[in-house]
Amino acid sequence: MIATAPPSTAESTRTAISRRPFLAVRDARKHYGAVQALRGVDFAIAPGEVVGLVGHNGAGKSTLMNVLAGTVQRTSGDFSVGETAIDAWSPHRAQGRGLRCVFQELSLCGNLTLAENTRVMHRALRGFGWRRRAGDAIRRTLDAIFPGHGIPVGARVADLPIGARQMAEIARAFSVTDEPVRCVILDEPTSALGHEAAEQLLAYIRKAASEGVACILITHRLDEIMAVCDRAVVMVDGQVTAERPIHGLTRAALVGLMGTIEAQHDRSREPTAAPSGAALVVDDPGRGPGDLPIRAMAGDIVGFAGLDGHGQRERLRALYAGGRRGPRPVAYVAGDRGTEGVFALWSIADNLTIRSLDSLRRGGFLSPKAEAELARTWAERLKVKAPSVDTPILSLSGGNQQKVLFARALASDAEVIFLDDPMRGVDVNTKQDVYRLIRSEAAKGRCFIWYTTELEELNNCERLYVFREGRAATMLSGAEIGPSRVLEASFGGGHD
Amino acid sequence: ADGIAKGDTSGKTIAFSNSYAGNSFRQVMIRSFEETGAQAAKDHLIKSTAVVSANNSVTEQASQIQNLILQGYSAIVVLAGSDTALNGVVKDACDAGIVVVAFASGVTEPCAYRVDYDLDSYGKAELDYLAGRLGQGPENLLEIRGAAGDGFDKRLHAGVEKAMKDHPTFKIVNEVYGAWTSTVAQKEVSGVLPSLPKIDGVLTQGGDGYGAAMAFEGAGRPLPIIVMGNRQDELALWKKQHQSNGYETMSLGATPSVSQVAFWVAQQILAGKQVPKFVEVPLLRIDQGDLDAWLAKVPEGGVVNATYDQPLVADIIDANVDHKPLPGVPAPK
Amino acid sequence: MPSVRPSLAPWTYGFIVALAMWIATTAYAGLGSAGATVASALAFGAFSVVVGTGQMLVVASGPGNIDLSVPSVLTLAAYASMTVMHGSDGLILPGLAAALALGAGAGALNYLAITALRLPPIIATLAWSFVFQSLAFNFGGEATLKPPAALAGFTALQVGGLRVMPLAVMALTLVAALALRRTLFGRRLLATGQSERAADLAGVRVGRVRLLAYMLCGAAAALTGFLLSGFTGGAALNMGDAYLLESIAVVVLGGTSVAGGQANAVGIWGAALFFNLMGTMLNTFHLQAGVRFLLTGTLIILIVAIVPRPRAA
Amino acid sequence: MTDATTTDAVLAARRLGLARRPWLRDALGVGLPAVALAAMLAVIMHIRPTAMSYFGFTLLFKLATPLVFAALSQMLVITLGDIDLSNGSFVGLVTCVTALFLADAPVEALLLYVLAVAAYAAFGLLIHVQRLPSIIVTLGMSFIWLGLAVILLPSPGGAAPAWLNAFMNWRPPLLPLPIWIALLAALAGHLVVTHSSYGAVLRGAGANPRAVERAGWSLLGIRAAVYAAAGSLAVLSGLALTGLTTSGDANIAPSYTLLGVGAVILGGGSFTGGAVSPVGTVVGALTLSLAGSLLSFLQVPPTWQIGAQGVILFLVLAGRILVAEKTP
Ligand SMILES: Nc1ncnc2c1ncn2[C@@H]1O[C@H](COP(=O)(O)OP(=O)(O)OP(=O)(O)O)[C@@H](O)[C@H]1O
Ligand SMILES: Nc1ncnc2c1ncn2[C@@H]1O[C@H](COP(=O)(O)OP(=O)(O)OP(=O)(O)O)[C@@H](O)[C@H]1O
Ligand SMILES: [Mg+2]
Ligand SMILES: [Mg+2]
Repeated sequence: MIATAPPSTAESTRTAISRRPFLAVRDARKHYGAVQALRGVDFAIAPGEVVGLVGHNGAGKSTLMNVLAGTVQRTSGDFSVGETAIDAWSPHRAQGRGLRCVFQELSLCGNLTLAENTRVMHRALRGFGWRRRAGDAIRRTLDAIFPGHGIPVGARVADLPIGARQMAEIARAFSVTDEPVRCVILDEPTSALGHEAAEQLLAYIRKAASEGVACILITHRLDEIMAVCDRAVVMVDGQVTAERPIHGLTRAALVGLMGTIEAQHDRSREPTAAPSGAALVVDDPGRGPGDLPIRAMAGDIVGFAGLDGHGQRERLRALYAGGRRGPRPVAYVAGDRGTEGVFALWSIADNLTIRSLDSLRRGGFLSPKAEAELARTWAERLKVKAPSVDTPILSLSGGNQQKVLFARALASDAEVIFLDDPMRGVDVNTKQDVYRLIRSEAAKGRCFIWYTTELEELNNCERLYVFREGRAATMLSGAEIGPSRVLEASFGGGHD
Repeated sequence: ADGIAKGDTSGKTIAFSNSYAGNSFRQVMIRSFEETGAQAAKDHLIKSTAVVSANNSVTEQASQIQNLILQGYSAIVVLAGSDTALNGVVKDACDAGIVVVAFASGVTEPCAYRVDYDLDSYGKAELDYLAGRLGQGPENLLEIRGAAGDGFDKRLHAGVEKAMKDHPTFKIVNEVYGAWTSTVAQKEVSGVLPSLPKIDGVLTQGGDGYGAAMAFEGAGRPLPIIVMGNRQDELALWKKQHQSNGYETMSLGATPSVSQVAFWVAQQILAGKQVPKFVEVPLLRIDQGDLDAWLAKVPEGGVVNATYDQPLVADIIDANVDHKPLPGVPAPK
Repeated sequence: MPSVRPSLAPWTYGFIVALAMWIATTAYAGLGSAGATVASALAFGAFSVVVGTGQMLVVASGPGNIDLSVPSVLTLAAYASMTVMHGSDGLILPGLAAALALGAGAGALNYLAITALRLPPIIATLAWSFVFQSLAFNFGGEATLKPPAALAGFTALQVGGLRVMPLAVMALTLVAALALRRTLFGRRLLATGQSERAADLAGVRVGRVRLLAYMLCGAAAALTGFLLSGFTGGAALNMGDAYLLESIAVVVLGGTSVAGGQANAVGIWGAALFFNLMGTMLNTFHLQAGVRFLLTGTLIILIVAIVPRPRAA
Repeated sequence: MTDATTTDAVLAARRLGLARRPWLRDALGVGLPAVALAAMLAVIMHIRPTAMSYFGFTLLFKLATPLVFAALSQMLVITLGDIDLSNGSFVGLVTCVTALFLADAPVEALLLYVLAVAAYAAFGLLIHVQRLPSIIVTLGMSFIWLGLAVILLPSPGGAAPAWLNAFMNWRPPLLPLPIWIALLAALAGHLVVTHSSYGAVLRGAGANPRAVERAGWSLLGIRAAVYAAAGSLAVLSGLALTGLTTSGDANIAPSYTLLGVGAVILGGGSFTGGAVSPVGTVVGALTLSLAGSLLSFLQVPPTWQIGAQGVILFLVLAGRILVAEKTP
């Protein structure tokens, strides 16, 4: 599946710290008030080296990268780039040294074209003919990383699907005008990429490394680390706890270093014959030829798969909209936490109960007692890590915020729950907790319609619709479900 | 002094550019103009009239006047939202051969005819009346002004300041801005009243007397002599107070029908009458003796109005030419 | 969590500054004026509070939401209710009902223009305000329509030296505060204001919520018009003009976020008292008109600048 | 595997087709107000055929010139996702300064302009550093400008320098002066905001300030520069207005604030930040300026005139259904 071969033994020994590091931090610390995001981190990367950075949610990976990229000022610690000790650092200076960063959240301007976004990063792109030069620069890089990408450089970013945006942002980080690129930090770059694009990226990272560009790759997809990195750095709670060359390291050992034991990867559910008398809770006829009707019973877990952006989310939204008009209560768990999930000004309790307010009224008014009770019950059941349910939601880590969103849906009276790729960027442990919960809720008679871009999650489903070009093209069930069948169906080889 | 000019104006058109229509005074003013215009058209004294109101925006009024020029009106009657800001367009209109009559406003462009009150006499009349009632002892006055930065307010206030020189014992203990609006005046006066000593008289600019009275009432203070401004509610309050405790005051103010004066002045200019560049119009004054007669005539909640017909306006013009006393508006029988 | 800096809630600043102005005014004018000054500020502040409470609901319903038609709805409703009541005490309730219905209808029209024509609220409500104003002109704009004696009596009623109407408006403020915290509508409004998409996906009918916010805002403006014409002796065409900027300013200074999703009903009182007492103070100090404007602007900016903002994202 | 990339490409291309094409959206953004403008002109020409002349156009659009500058000034502020409620009173202040000083004490006048623009930029900085809502800060600013203007010039008066009057009444060849100015302003705005490389950064900063900051730009500097530029355009507006009216008046232009906002919106802009069109804004300003005075041609009964303005506003904006995103 992974196209790039792991680096050879010789290579990885060669890239050990024997060379002068391109950049190095010693005892870097970062405090946010009382929160210690970094507690004395040592980190270095040599030219041409690819370092994989792994760790649970909130471990401090993004913070470390922000410190390196100049977008966050470290509280203390030494920092040097090349030979020079760095005192004050900023994105502008970082770029001057050839250091680029692809951030975890999208950092393109939606109202600008790709060429214009490229201009925003490159000071040299100005004066006469800048637009053409910017377009050329980004097109060249896009072609090099994602051959056959088909993204027009004159397109406005907001008009592009999310996968294309991610590609554009990656390409922008690698694009060259006056300064050569020396080091690129990629913070979860593949979370919105399809498999094909992800592999193209990994291949390109190797190629860039062979040309002397250092790369730092942060991802929760450990296979990617195994495939492309020379060295893995493990962070736990703001500290680097382990550093290992990839050669000779197994995936299980890496997971072990992160302090978690990965659950087994067998099929979690056997296809069960729908219990007779189970109600049909979702019944969507499909949109014309080539589009399968989508049906689900109470107790079903139905998956939506396929390459990102092939109409899964639109269909999910349509089903949800239809469900809201129907007789059965429905709920929706958004994957894009920031803009579609959390209510940023509210506490955990307020966020959790918003979907269940109807049942929390006593004498016409919401009962604070009933609210707190419901919130506590579900926060405990999902093991939300917080001092109390009155904690502001934004002070939770992303994974814990996601749990609150799950709790919102599960605490409600919904019989059908729509999951919109909700595990993006969530760490392995949390995922396993949530999978278990979903299965147990389904056993109690709830129906889940689950769109996901992570193939391993599909193991939880008993039936799967694979989407292609806006239509539910293939249905897989039971033992048919497996990565190869899904990929095949995604690319159009699966049926007919 | 040659009376009504009889030149043929049956083909002429007169437009009225009004700066603001958002209070009842202006609404009556517009209707007065329209009625006179319609009657005059019926009598073949002019061809037609038009009214355009800007929404309290000088720039909008200016561009509306530009359009009136373009439409080729013979005369434009202007109630200007600013004393000077319309000078540019007024000049454009004059250059296009249009007769411009600015009324109830201090337009400074010399090519325009002005029909206006003598605002010095406004302040003088108020203070003279108060002096007559209060004597020349030390008395506390409250002045309610219009809006800051407004030309009418400035000219009237200048009149008050001038007249104050003749009454050195009077003291204006505070001034507030009432925007010629009862509700605003009530609020502003209510706010400062607690900090003020006993008030003996209130100087007003019209539209604000009733609100001032409500403020005194609300504060539980005795009603000082508030110079009223010809609104029905003011006159009714005055009458009620008079009946219960012998309260007396006077009422002074512009009439909405000053638009009719401007209309006839414009018509007379078109008809060939020699008209001075400044035509003074008398203020309408109501004293205790005429109160009942006027109150009977003014509609509930409305403004005291009078009719200015063509002969009366010709008389007014002649009086201005001859520097004679202006013909007053007689109290209704 | 050890919160080191003890900081006051944003909405308290209006009260504090209002208090400071009250003290300054009293120091200048003598102790005897203190009671009357605050009574007058309460009486007039009450109207700003009613308009402001409605505006608050609209502002809280999301970024960019604002109702500029408040002054003309206020005026139009005052005319409509005075016409219905025709000076008769027996018709006060129908008059109130007419005003509220008209206000709610105006709010619905505002919302309709915003969604149907996809206009920013600031433009849609401005355009409607022109239309409403025109309607008021035709409703009898040539005269002030007089209120029934009982309505005028109620708005000026004092019991034991205390005015009743500000107390009634305070009760209304408490109702609004309670509604924001403890009713479905309040919760859903604040959810919608924070993120319309998140609210929609959390099962909130965002369209209905915003419609209701605009209708309540219209109704609040109408109620103000109704009460104000009782208090000031009638419905007049320009009675609403003063409430345009003030309704927005009291909402923002009262601790409601213009970014939406967060509202404070009690703080409006602080801001309304601040505005009235500031006017009184500047008048009392006999300052020249230009200086009054200058200080007004400076004070508004100073207050927003020193108030700590709620942290959003 | 290459199969997959082609699918991706095909899909991306198809989505682009479905999502409204950017150039089409841009064209509509400018086209709609232009259509509204043309329709209004047609009404006027129908009523008064002589209006279709050099003289006619001069009169029709004379007062639009200051509004064009005021609207462009508002547009810059809206580009950053802010709103400027002080625009109109600032123009009023500029007319007072101009009428009082420019003729006799040009150096002092220039100094005052520079100070005023610096103050504008300083308020922009305040908004940025303290993260204040621009709507309330600019509301406060509007009182400050008005207060300063009233202190300077307690009632309307003063006189514009003769050269300024002469320039505003100048009759250039080919097209009337207001049209020339509008064309030049639209062109300059397009070159700077839409076309230049710094304009791209500016629009990006309005839409996603974090992204622009991460790319190494100083948002502080951008905001200060934008507010300073907005102040400078407002100064131009005040100069043009003084030239037309020949005098200063503190209360002359409060309506420019909302008219400017309307022109930006009508020109296809939105409050989301970064989404504005200078050409559209200029056309929008001409349209709204004409809409306010169209009434004088239409013979609308006086009591309905202001209502008719509301209706005209709705009519000219109705085309937004075609271009605007669903959310406000
Ligand atoms: N603004 C904040 N104020 C106070 N504490 C915060 C804040 N943001 C985060 N925290 C603290 O940091 C911890 C992790 O938050 P963070 O957002 O960094 O998670 P994360 O590492 O991005 O995790 P995920 O991968 O789940 O998104 C939380 O437990 C919380 O206590
Ligand atoms: N702006 C902030 N304010 C307060 N705390 C913060 C802030 N940003 C990060 N933190 C804290 O720093 C810690 C590290 O966060 P960081 O985002 O670096 O984690 P991460 O390892 O990148 O997690 P993830 O895998 O979810 O991306 C978190 O626990 C969080 O609480
Ligand atoms: Mg991270
Ligand atoms: Mg994170």
